[in-house]
This record gives sequence, structure tokens and C-alpha cells, in this order.
Amino acid sequence: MAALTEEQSILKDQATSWVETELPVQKFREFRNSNSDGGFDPKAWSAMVDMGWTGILVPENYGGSDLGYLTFGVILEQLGRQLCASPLFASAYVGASAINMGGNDDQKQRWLPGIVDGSEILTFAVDEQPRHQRDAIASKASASDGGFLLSGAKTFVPEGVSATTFVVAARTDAGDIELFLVPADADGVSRTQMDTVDKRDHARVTLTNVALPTEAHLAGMPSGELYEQVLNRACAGVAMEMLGVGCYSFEMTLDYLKTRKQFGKVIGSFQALGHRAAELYSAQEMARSCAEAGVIAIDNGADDQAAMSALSKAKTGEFLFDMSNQLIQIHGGIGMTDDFDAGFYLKRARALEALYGNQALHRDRYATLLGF
Amino acid sequence: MAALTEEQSILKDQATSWVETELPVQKFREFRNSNSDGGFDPKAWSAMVDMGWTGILVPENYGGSDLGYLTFGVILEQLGRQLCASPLFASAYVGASAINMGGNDDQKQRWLPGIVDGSEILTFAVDEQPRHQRDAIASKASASDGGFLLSGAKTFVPEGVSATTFVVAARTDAGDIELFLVPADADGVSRTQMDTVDKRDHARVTLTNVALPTEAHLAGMPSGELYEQVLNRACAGVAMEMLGVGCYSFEMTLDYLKTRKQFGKVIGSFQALGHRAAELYSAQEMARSCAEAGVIAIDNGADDQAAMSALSKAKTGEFLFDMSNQLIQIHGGIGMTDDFDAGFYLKRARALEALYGNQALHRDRYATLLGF
Amino acid sequence: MQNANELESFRSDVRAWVTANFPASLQGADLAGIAGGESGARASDTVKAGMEAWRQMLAEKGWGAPTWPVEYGGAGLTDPHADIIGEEIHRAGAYNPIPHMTGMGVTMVGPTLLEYGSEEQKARHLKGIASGEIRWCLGLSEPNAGSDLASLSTKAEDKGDYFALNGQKIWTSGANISQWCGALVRTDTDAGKRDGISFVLLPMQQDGVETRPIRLISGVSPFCETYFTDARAEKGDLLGNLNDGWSVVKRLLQHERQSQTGGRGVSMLDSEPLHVKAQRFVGMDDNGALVDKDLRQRLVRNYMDGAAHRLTAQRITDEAAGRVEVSAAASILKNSNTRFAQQKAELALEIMGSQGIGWSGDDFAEEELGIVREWLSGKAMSIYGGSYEVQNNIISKNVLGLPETTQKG
Amino acid sequence: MQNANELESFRSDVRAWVTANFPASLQGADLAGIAGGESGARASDTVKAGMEAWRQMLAEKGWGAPTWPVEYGGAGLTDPHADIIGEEIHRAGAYNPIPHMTGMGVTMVGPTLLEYGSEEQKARHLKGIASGEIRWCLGLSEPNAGSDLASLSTKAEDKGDYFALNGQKIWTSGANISQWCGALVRTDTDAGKRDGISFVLLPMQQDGVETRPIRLISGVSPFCETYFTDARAEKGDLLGNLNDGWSVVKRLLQHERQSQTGGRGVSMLDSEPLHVKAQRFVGMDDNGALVDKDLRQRLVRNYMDGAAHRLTAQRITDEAAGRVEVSAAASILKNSNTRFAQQKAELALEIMGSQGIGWSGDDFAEEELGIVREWLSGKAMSIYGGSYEVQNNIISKNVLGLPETTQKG
Repeated sequence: MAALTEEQSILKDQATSWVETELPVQKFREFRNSNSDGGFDPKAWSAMVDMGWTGILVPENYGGSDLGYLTFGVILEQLGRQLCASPLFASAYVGASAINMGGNDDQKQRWLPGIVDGSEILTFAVDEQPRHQRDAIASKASASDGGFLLSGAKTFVPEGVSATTFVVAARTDAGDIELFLVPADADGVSRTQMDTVDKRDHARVTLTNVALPTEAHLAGMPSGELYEQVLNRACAGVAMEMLGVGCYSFEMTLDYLKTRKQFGKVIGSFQALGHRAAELYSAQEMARSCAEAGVIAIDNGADDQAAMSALSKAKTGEFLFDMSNQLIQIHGGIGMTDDFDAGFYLKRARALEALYGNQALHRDRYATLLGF
Repeated sequence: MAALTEEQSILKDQATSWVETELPVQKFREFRNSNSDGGFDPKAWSAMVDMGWTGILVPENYGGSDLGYLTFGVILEQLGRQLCASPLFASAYVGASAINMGGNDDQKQRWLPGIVDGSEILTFAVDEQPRHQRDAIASKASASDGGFLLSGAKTFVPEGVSATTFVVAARTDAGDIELFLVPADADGVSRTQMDTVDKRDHARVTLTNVALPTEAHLAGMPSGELYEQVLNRACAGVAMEMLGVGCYSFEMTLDYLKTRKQFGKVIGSFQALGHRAAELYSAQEMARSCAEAGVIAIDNGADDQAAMSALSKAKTGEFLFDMSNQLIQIHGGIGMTDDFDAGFYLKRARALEALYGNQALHRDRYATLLGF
Repeated sequence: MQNANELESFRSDVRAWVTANFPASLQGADLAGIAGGESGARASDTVKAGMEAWRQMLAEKGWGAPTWPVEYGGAGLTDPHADIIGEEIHRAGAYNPIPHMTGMGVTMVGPTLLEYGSEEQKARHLKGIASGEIRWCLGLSEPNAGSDLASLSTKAEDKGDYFALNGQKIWTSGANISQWCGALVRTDTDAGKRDGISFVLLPMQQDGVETRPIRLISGVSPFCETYFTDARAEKGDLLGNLNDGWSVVKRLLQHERQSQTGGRGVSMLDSEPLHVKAQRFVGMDDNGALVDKDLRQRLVRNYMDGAAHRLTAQRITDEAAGRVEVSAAASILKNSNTRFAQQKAELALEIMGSQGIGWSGDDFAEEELGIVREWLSGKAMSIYGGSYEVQNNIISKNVLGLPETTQKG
Repeated sequence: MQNANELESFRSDVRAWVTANFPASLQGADLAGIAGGESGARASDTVKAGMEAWRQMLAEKGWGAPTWPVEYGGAGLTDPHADIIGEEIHRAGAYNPIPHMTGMGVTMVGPTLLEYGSEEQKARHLKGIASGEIRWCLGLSEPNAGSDLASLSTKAEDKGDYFALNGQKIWTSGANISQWCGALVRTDTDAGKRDGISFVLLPMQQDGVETRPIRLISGVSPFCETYFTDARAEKGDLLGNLNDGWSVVKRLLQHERQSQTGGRGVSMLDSEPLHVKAQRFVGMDDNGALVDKDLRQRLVRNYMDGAAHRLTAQRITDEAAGRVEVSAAASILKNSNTRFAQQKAELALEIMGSQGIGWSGDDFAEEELGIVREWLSGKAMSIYGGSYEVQNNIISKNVLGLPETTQKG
């Protein structure tokens, strides 16, 4: 993986070992079997807060460590490996990005410390249709009494049941897509959990004439720009989580190739499977390079951030799609059973692929950004 | 392959054995090395005429046998196997189709017997740009003195140097694309041979104010319809030739897999190559079904002829593309040498893929014809 | 021509009979579900009674297994006749429940019995299958013998007039609701891997047999783990010769591949064409083409794959004396059908976006949830009945004549 | 930081030196062609003289092989310094002809000599390489020993103070214009396949050596068949130990893979970006997207494959103590580069339509013809230097630790 600073390496090692011992995929299974609402274990969430992960993107004067997107991405990768459920990504990555870039000092002071200490759970409410499309926002934020009246219906909102505050994308009277902070308990807000294959917290959120003060508007960037930038960052983050999901799927598969015997030999000794493993490994290495390049481009403030985020989401998506199918195929019958974990990875893979646009959408974006 | 009538079977067996003994790919090599113009061996062409192949699509009252498109396709497949060069396809398949469908009795009487006895060589002059596009016809046929004045520039015209008559697609004053019969020796017609990788006769043809009588116009179908129908038939025919090129490529490869030794074993015993051969064989069987379905749909006057011709060209194109690359790859170094025939098949493959639109174009057509 | 006329006249007769006899009470009911036992419990008494009457009528005509000899409960018809019966029943919106009701009976056990069974075995077992009264399962795979079936370890001990079976089978589809089982067992532990195996038939309702349903990634499933503890199979129920079970099962698996080469099935994926679904979820541009061109390109490839598969299946049927022999064709078609179907399910999911990852609840239409479950359960298509890789081994070796790698023990 | 400053200062020095010394007479000439010998004959005397002067200047600074020790003709610099020299020469529109002029000398023979050569061998051979004066070829493959290199049969017989070589090599690139050859030969016919092999150096200008150029599907080629008939290699030119040539060649092939992982090369395919070519041949819609959406979709995948390859090559370089070891990375990168480049050539051909199947003549632009030839010659990328399949074997076994199949003799 990318060369890390010493501080990043320490955080990474800590995350790896904490995830493996405290939040292995077995915990996700227990949670799934318990059929409880909300999508994550509050104790694990507290531990993440205690380890400082919620402050990685937050400037030091607001209580964070400001270690940047690569650092956060490395944590997301570790969480992806064990399908760890938590609002970390929605709140401390996407939410914090929105406030950092779009908020004024007052807004930062109001929201960032809460993100860092875990008392606030922010989430980005974007999609209104089953398929993500950047410009398909019909929610309206109309100027009213010195503030805004907000109406619309959002779907597939991550951590939508647990969130305390929604970062809502809505069109202003001028037609621009702008972001608004909407408390989950505000009048006119209702939400229901969607029961999805990955058993994570996704919600439908309905906003009916929600009255908001001016301070709810993140106005720190030119019209529409904040929305684009937050989405680009979000895509790069999802790519890092997908990388973790895919890498662990590869490792499970490789392990099976080395231990499962058929026809008197471990199946990894059959050349057709050996070559398939080689192709998957190569695809994994390519995906890693692209995923890391996505978050590194943000840290560097690179001109091609948007293209790199599209590349990262598309390439890790392609790898994860193939890898999750081969995870089942190579495991054979056992891979089909609910008692084995492979199905969890397959299901999570498709949810992450769909989130903020699938591979096809990001290939299209990449071509458009490159000018063809 | 498709179930054949006894008559079809006899013709097929005759073609197979004639091609293998009289016109094997070695003959093409000799021709290529001789660097002669024109693209084919006149003696072989006479033999084809004598065997009655030029009359397969021609009604009996014009001297043909009227055996239909599947029969002709089966012959084209055999010719494809040994890369046999001749104007059979251009004249007796595409040319005859145009006259059959678009000609009145006088025109049929004028042209069909000549096609059958080989004295006339017709060819379809369509493309004006490097990439085939059905509607990209700028050549003009303006009404003039009770006839037409025809101007335009055509490229990639098959058998364009040997042809005696061009079937030219041009726009009438009304803007429709119609077909006109243009003698190669008419005033205002000039042509030059293009030196292409497949070393076949492709020409650029320039038409400058060529004066044509009314009888040059094939007016037997509603506006634009003839052009479409001839192209659909042409595509299905090319698919059958491509099938032959691909099947022989597969057989060469399979033979090599069974005889070439590396690491003390024939290379076909390596599972990765064995599985690749299995995949290629399956693709070949699928391609055969689609190619045959293309010509059978024409014989049956099926409603979905257009879609079936797109399917046949696209699917055999996809098979041939992969197969021609694997032909080189599996043969390794020897496949790269000019002394070996593999390169001929690769080069012919790409020329046939490009002719009348490549795989991508026909996928697009198929989707459009199916309504999405 | 005579033959074509005869078939057309047969078709008219069938159509008339179906129209006259298919019970009105069954119109529109989920007949496949009921026959499969999945929604049978939920069906009304009227529907249940109608179903039973319909089954009896079909059984009397021998249409449960139309190509079997009349003396074994069939109708003694040719394949084209049988196809016509299937087509006409389908066209009438009716459904032939018998194959479904017999589990592996009509499709696999019956044909194998016809070939390998003694006169007595055929007389005893076939009629119950053809009439839809006896459901069969197959005990083949074991936890450590998947693709490598011949390494199975379930033992059958000779106890004089019966065998005592001990061991565990897995992926026994419908074991928990079947009356009979065809099981592959080891009868000689000293012989070579494939030489000491026999094929026995045994009743499932006995003390020595225990079944446990397997929960799959798609939820509930028809598959079971089946445990034999001194389970009893009569000597007279040995199919084929002792220690020659491998020939029996090879033939059986050919029937299996044949039955998986893409026959009709009731599928949520077929409730609307994929491109119509895409037009609904994705939208069209001014030319009527899907706005997501990347998806459109993959969709048309999938359509073409489907067309190529169907044309190939048809062509192979048409080839009276085709050069592609039946078992080879089955391997090619099983793989092409699997690839097509799995890609189709993935495309359907992709088209539906976040509606394509629903598991349950009112947020999702029944069709959407059905597709997701089929997407998941369909992953098994390339695993069971000889995996994708095993089919490629078969094509490579049996069809193409490439030498076997040293990997087979 | 110190280091970065030092490198920047080095870069300024290099830039100044190149600007001051690159001969004006060479501006815009086809330097790669001239260095490779292909268009050397056609070059004017002025250009030839300029080229020779430029070579001498580079050689004096040791920049033919900047990382080699000064005593062997190098400049004793680090890899980052060498990269800067390459970048600055490239930036100035100049060209370093030495690696090209030495055939396999700078990239493969030299590094292997540095590792395995005796002091005397290094002193004798390296300077001629670093200065660009001696061109080397490699005699490795044989007609019946391609991917299975170790089954070679060219024999070297011990004649006291020299070896007498007999046999045939193939794919000896540049054999007909090289002064020296590194050859893999069998010195013990009784030993195991890999144990009786040695690596010898021999001069090409001698009676026992005959070369015949191989015509490829792309036309002329640098490759030859090379025949040894009692060709003479001195005992002192044995590289490494007797019968230990396999270790030498394994290392040599690592250098080869490394040199094929996607370095800069002059290519007609790079004369304009593919999407610009596509805009020219295919056209754009109102949104500025290519009208052929199917092509566009495959084009963007190829762009992404290229980006992923470059990012991976960069990442592996950056990883000071990366977990991907060098030889493994080389296999991955060789395959990703090959796949990308071959697809790119196919896409270029497709974009050009019938202009993409030109062989010669005025009907085609020089760039169009160049691309077609590169498309054809590029098919060898997945064959030479360890085929695509061999790289996958290496990844599977050496990187992933999967057991070797029994296929290696």
C-alpha cells in the first residue's frame, strides 16, 4: 500500500488489531441474528470515538487531529475487511467534510466538536431515486421568513435511523443544489428503516415543510460546488471501504484454495484456479492503487480530484464485483450457505457498489472529465 | 451446424473438398507473395462459376439454382476457412441480392445471367468514411436529362479493382438512399487499390458526374428500403465467412494444443489452456448458431431479419476477435512469424469485422431494433 | 410432411383437452409454488382439491412423463409430442405439476431407472413417479466430496438381505419432504475410488434417516443435510450392479445437466423484460435509447448471449445426427445458460439501484425482493450439477480430446 | 528534505548540461530509429556525426548507464538521479541512444555481469556497453524450448581452453547486428533439466555463427534465428559457475520483466491520445461525448486500466519496504502493461475503421500504418519475456504460495 507516515502506520496497526479482536465479522453475524434496529453496536462506536477516529478529518482547534483523507481511508479499509458497522463514515468522514468545506466558524464550532465526541451523528441525504444521479435532486429549499422551508423525500440514506442530523442536498430558489443541516427531530422530518441485504442502516427520510434558520445553510462555497466536492470525497471513502471488503474476500478465497481438497489435491493446485487467483490478485493490486490515489489526491488538493475519485470508485467496484462472485464460486456449496460468511461480503459489496453511483456511472464520469 | 437438405449437403461437401484441395491457404500465400493486383486467381473464379456457386441466389429463369442464403452461407463458410479470395461474395451474393430485390424484369435479364456465368462482377459501393455508418452517405444522384448524374467518393469497396459494375448507394434529390448500377468503365469513374493487411482487393472509387440512364436505378422497393435490405443480407453473409475464418483458427489452435510440447507435456494438458479451449469452443458453437440463424432468417422471410443479421455479425465478430488473438497467443512465437499462417487469419479477421460495421455497431443496432 | 400434419393435429387435440379440463379454480394460482410445497400450505382447500383433480387427470393420460412407456405410467410419445403437451399447457396458463411434485423423480430418477432398472424395479417405482404421487430426492454429494463425487465415504454394509447405510449426505434437495431417495454409497472400501461404489434406493420414512434443511445466502432453501444411521436399503433396491454405481451416476448426471440447460422456469426475472425494467428505472433519451449507455452496452450483450444460447439449444435439438454429442452439448449449454442467467440477475440488480438490494419489507415491491433472492440463489447454478469448472474439464477432455491433466485421482 | 534539495540541484545541472551540449543537428531527427539501426542507414552524414558526438559526450559522463560504478563506465549515481537524467533528456527533446545502441547490453547483460561476473569479466565487458560501443544479443529460446526454457538442447562441448557450441537459437533480437552474445547452453547432458546448463559469452563475428532475420506478421523484425556450428566461447567467458547457468538466467529474466513493465517508448500509438483520435474518426454528440457509446465504454475502461497500471508501478516504487517483492511486482506489471497496450492497439484499430487495416501506400497516413504495424508486433508482448501464462504461474506460485501443479518437468 501507499507509503505511510509513522503516525499513520501506528493508527493503521491499531485499527487492524482492534477490528480483528473487537469487531470481527462474527460480531456482525450476531448483530444480524439479533434482528435489532439501527445498524451498529453503540459500544464499538464509543471505542472508535475513544481511539480518535472521529477526529481524523477535523482541524485541531475544533478538537480533531486533522490527519487527512488517506489516514481515514486506511481506517475505512480495515473496517471494510470485517464488515464493521458504525456511523464513522457517514458522520466523521462525509459529515465532517461537508462542515469543513461549507461551514463558517460558527457552524464549525456548533457541529465539529459533536462529531468528534460522537454525540452528533451526521449523515448525507442525497438520493431521491433508486439509482444515484448527481443532478436528480428535486427537494426544494425555499427562502422563507429569513430562513428556509425544506421539502423532499430521500432514500437509501446511510445510518438514516441513527443519525441526529441530516446533511440534506436540496435546490434553492435559484435552482442550485446546496446543503442544509436538518436535525432529525425537527418538525416535518420522518424516517423509516429499509431492510436491505447488507443489514446495515439505510433509511427513507421524508421532509415536509421543515422550517430551518439561516444557520442551517452551508454557504461556504460557490453554488453547487460544495455538493460536488462532498460527493467526490464520499466516493473516494467508499472506495477504501470496498477495497477492504474485496481484500478480505480475496484472503478468504486464497486460504480456501490452499486447504480445500478435491481429487486428492488442494484445489489451488489446479492451474485454472491458480491463474484465476493470479488475475484476482493483480486486479486487487490495481484496485488498491486507484483507491489510495483517490484519497491521496484529496489530501494533495490535486487538480484531478474529481477524476481520481471516479477512478477509485469504478476500479474498486469492478474488482469487488468480480471478487465477490468468485468468493462464492471458488468456495462452492459452502459459499452458498448462510452459516458461512461469504454471502455477507457479496451482499455488502453490491450495496457499496450502488452507493453514490456504481461502476458504470463513474466510468461515464471519468470519460466526461477527461473530455470524451 | 443447421440441418441441411440433401442438395445443400452435397454442395457443402463439394465446397469443402474443393477448397481444401484446390484453394488452400497456401494458395493465398503464393498470391500474396506474388504481389499481383486484383485480389484473386481467375482460374479459381472460373471453377466456382462452373460449380454453380454464382447462381445460388439467382432464380432458375435467369440461369440460377435459387437455393437460398443458407446454402450460399455454407459455401462462404468453407471459403472463409482457407481465406479463399474471389469476387463470389461481392458479386453473386451482395450484387445478386440487390438485383433480385430491386430490379425489374429487364434489369434482372440484363444483369443476372452475367453474374451467373461470371462475366459480370458486381460489387456494393457503400462506405464514404473509414467507419461504416448506415446513414453517412453523401454521394448524390441528381435527376438529369431523364437519367441521373452521380457524384461521390467511396472507400473500402470490396473487389473494387476487379469489379465490372458498382452497385452504388447514393442520395436522390429527395434525400433517400437508393442504389444505382454504375459500369466500372463509365466516364467519370476512377478507382485505386488500397493495400490492406488482408491483401484482398479493396478499392477507393471516385465518381465524378457520372451520367446514368434511368435503367441504372434499382427502383423495385420503397425509398431507402432496398439499401437496408441489401446491407442486412450482406452482414449475414460476412458473418458466415467470419465463422469459417474463426472455426479454422480454432482447429489450428486445437491441433497445436495437442502436439506442441512444453515442460515435457503437450500444452493442451495444462488446465488453464484446456479451459480456454473449452471457452473458445463454446463461443464458436454460439457464433455458429447466430451466423446460421442470420441466413436462415432471410430464407424464411422472417420478421426479425434485421435483428438476426445484426446478431450474426456481432456474435461471430466477437468470437473471431477473441479467437484470432488466441490463435496467436497460444501458438506463441511461431504464431508471430510470417512463415506461419496465423497472421493471415488475424489480419483477415479485422478486415471482416470492420466490413459493414463492427461488433459495436451491430450491438447498437440490435438494441435499437429491440426497442431500447 | 405427414409427420408435421400429424403433430399439428396432435396439438389441436391437446389444446382442446387442456381447455376442457384445466380446473377453473386453479386459474391464476401459484401452481409451481403449490406443487413445490412452498406455498402449498397456504393454498385454499378449493385450490388444493383442484390441484389434486388436475394431477389425476394428467396422470391418467400419462402426461406426467409423456415419453415413458404406457406400462410404466407414461404415454409412449415422442419428444416432439411431449414438447407440444408442455407448450399447450403453458399457453393455456395452466401448469403441469407432476415433474415438480416428484422432486428428482421425472427428470432424473425415472430415466435412469428406465435404463438401469430391473423389470421388477421399473414396475415398482415408475408409476408412482409418473403419477406425481411419490417424491424422490438424491443423496450424492458429501461435505468432503463436492466436485470430486467419487471420494464419497457414506458406507453401505451388507447385512444379508439388506444394506445398512451410515454417513452424511449434503445438498439433498427436498430430502425433508421426499418419500424415496437414490443414494450413492460405498460398498467396497478396498476397491479403487470409483470401483467400490453402488447406487441404492431407499425409503426416507425410517428411523435411520434424519434431515436438516440448509439455510442459504438467499434465505430458506430446498436443500438438506441428510444423515444415515444404520438406514436400511433392501437388496432388491440396488440399481445396476454391485460396485458399478459409478456408471449409474454418470448417466444420472447427464440427465441432470440436460435438465439444467435452460428450460422454462417461473422466475421473477422474467416478469418483465430487462430492457423494459431499465426504461422504467433508468430512463430513455430522445432516441428511445437507455440513458445509461454503459448499462445498455452490457444489457445488449446479455440479450445476445441469451439469443445465442437459445439458438444453440435449438440447433442441437434440430441436428438429427449432430456432430456435437448429447453429453458434450449439455456441458456447453449448461455453462452458457448459467453465465447468461447470472449476468441477467446482476444486470437486474444494477438496474434497480438501491431497490435492488432489498431483503424484506414494504419499501420494496414483491417482484424486487423476488429478483434479489433469485440473484442470490442463482449463484449456485455454476456450482451444482457439475460446477462451471467441471463442465469445462468435460468439454476440454471429452469434446476436444485434450489430454487429461494429472489432477484426477 | 536535504535529499530533495540535492536532487533538485542535480536536476538543474543536468538540464543546463543537456541544453548546452545536445547537438543542434539532431533536433527533430528520428534518434530512436537511428540508434536502433533501422533508419540509421538513411540518416545524413551530419546527423550521423552529430549522433556520434552526442554518444561520446554522454559516455564520458557515464550517463549511458548512470547507476553503474564509475570504474565500469557508469556514473555511480542512485536510481532517482538516473531518473532525473532520463527525464531531462526527454524534456529537452533529446534522446539517450546508448541503451538502444547496446541491444540487450545496458538493460540485461550489464546488470547480470555486475552481479555474476568476475572482476576480469566486468573490466573487460562493461565499459563497452556503458559507452554504447558494443551491441549485445541474448541466445536463450530455442525452437523447442519457448516458455520451457530449461529444455534447451544447444550444446557446449569442453575443448580444453574453450567451449564449442552447436545448436539453434531463436528470437535472438538484433543477432545480425550485434558484436557479442550471451548464450544459455547445455554443458552436462546427464544432469537434470536445469542442472546441466551454463551461461557463456561469445563474439558474434566468427565463422561458427550464422544469423537469419525472422520476418514477422508485422513485417521486418529485429529477431533472428541464430545457428551455432562449432562456435567458440572462451572458458574465461563463462558467466557464473559451470552448470549453474540457470541461476544466472533467472536473474537475467527478472531484469527483462523489469524492463518490460511499461517504460517510455516511442510509439505511433502515443502520437495523439486515443480519445482525440476517436473524436476525429468517430465524432462527438452535443454533450461532447463520442457518438459510438459502445466504443466509448471500452475506451474509458482502457484508460482506467492504463491509469491503474501506472499508479501501481508508481506505488510499488514508492513502497520502501513493500510487501510486494520486486519479482512478483514485475510479473503483475508486465501482464497489466501488456493487457493495456494490446487493448489500446485494438481500440486504435477499431477507431480508424478501414483506415486501421492499411498495410502500405498513399491511401494511409504514416501514423495509421505505424499503428497497424505496432498492433501486430505488439501481439508478441504477451509471448516474449515469459508469456502471459508464465507470469500467472509465477504470481500463483511465488506470490500467492499456491502449490505448483505437476506440469513442470
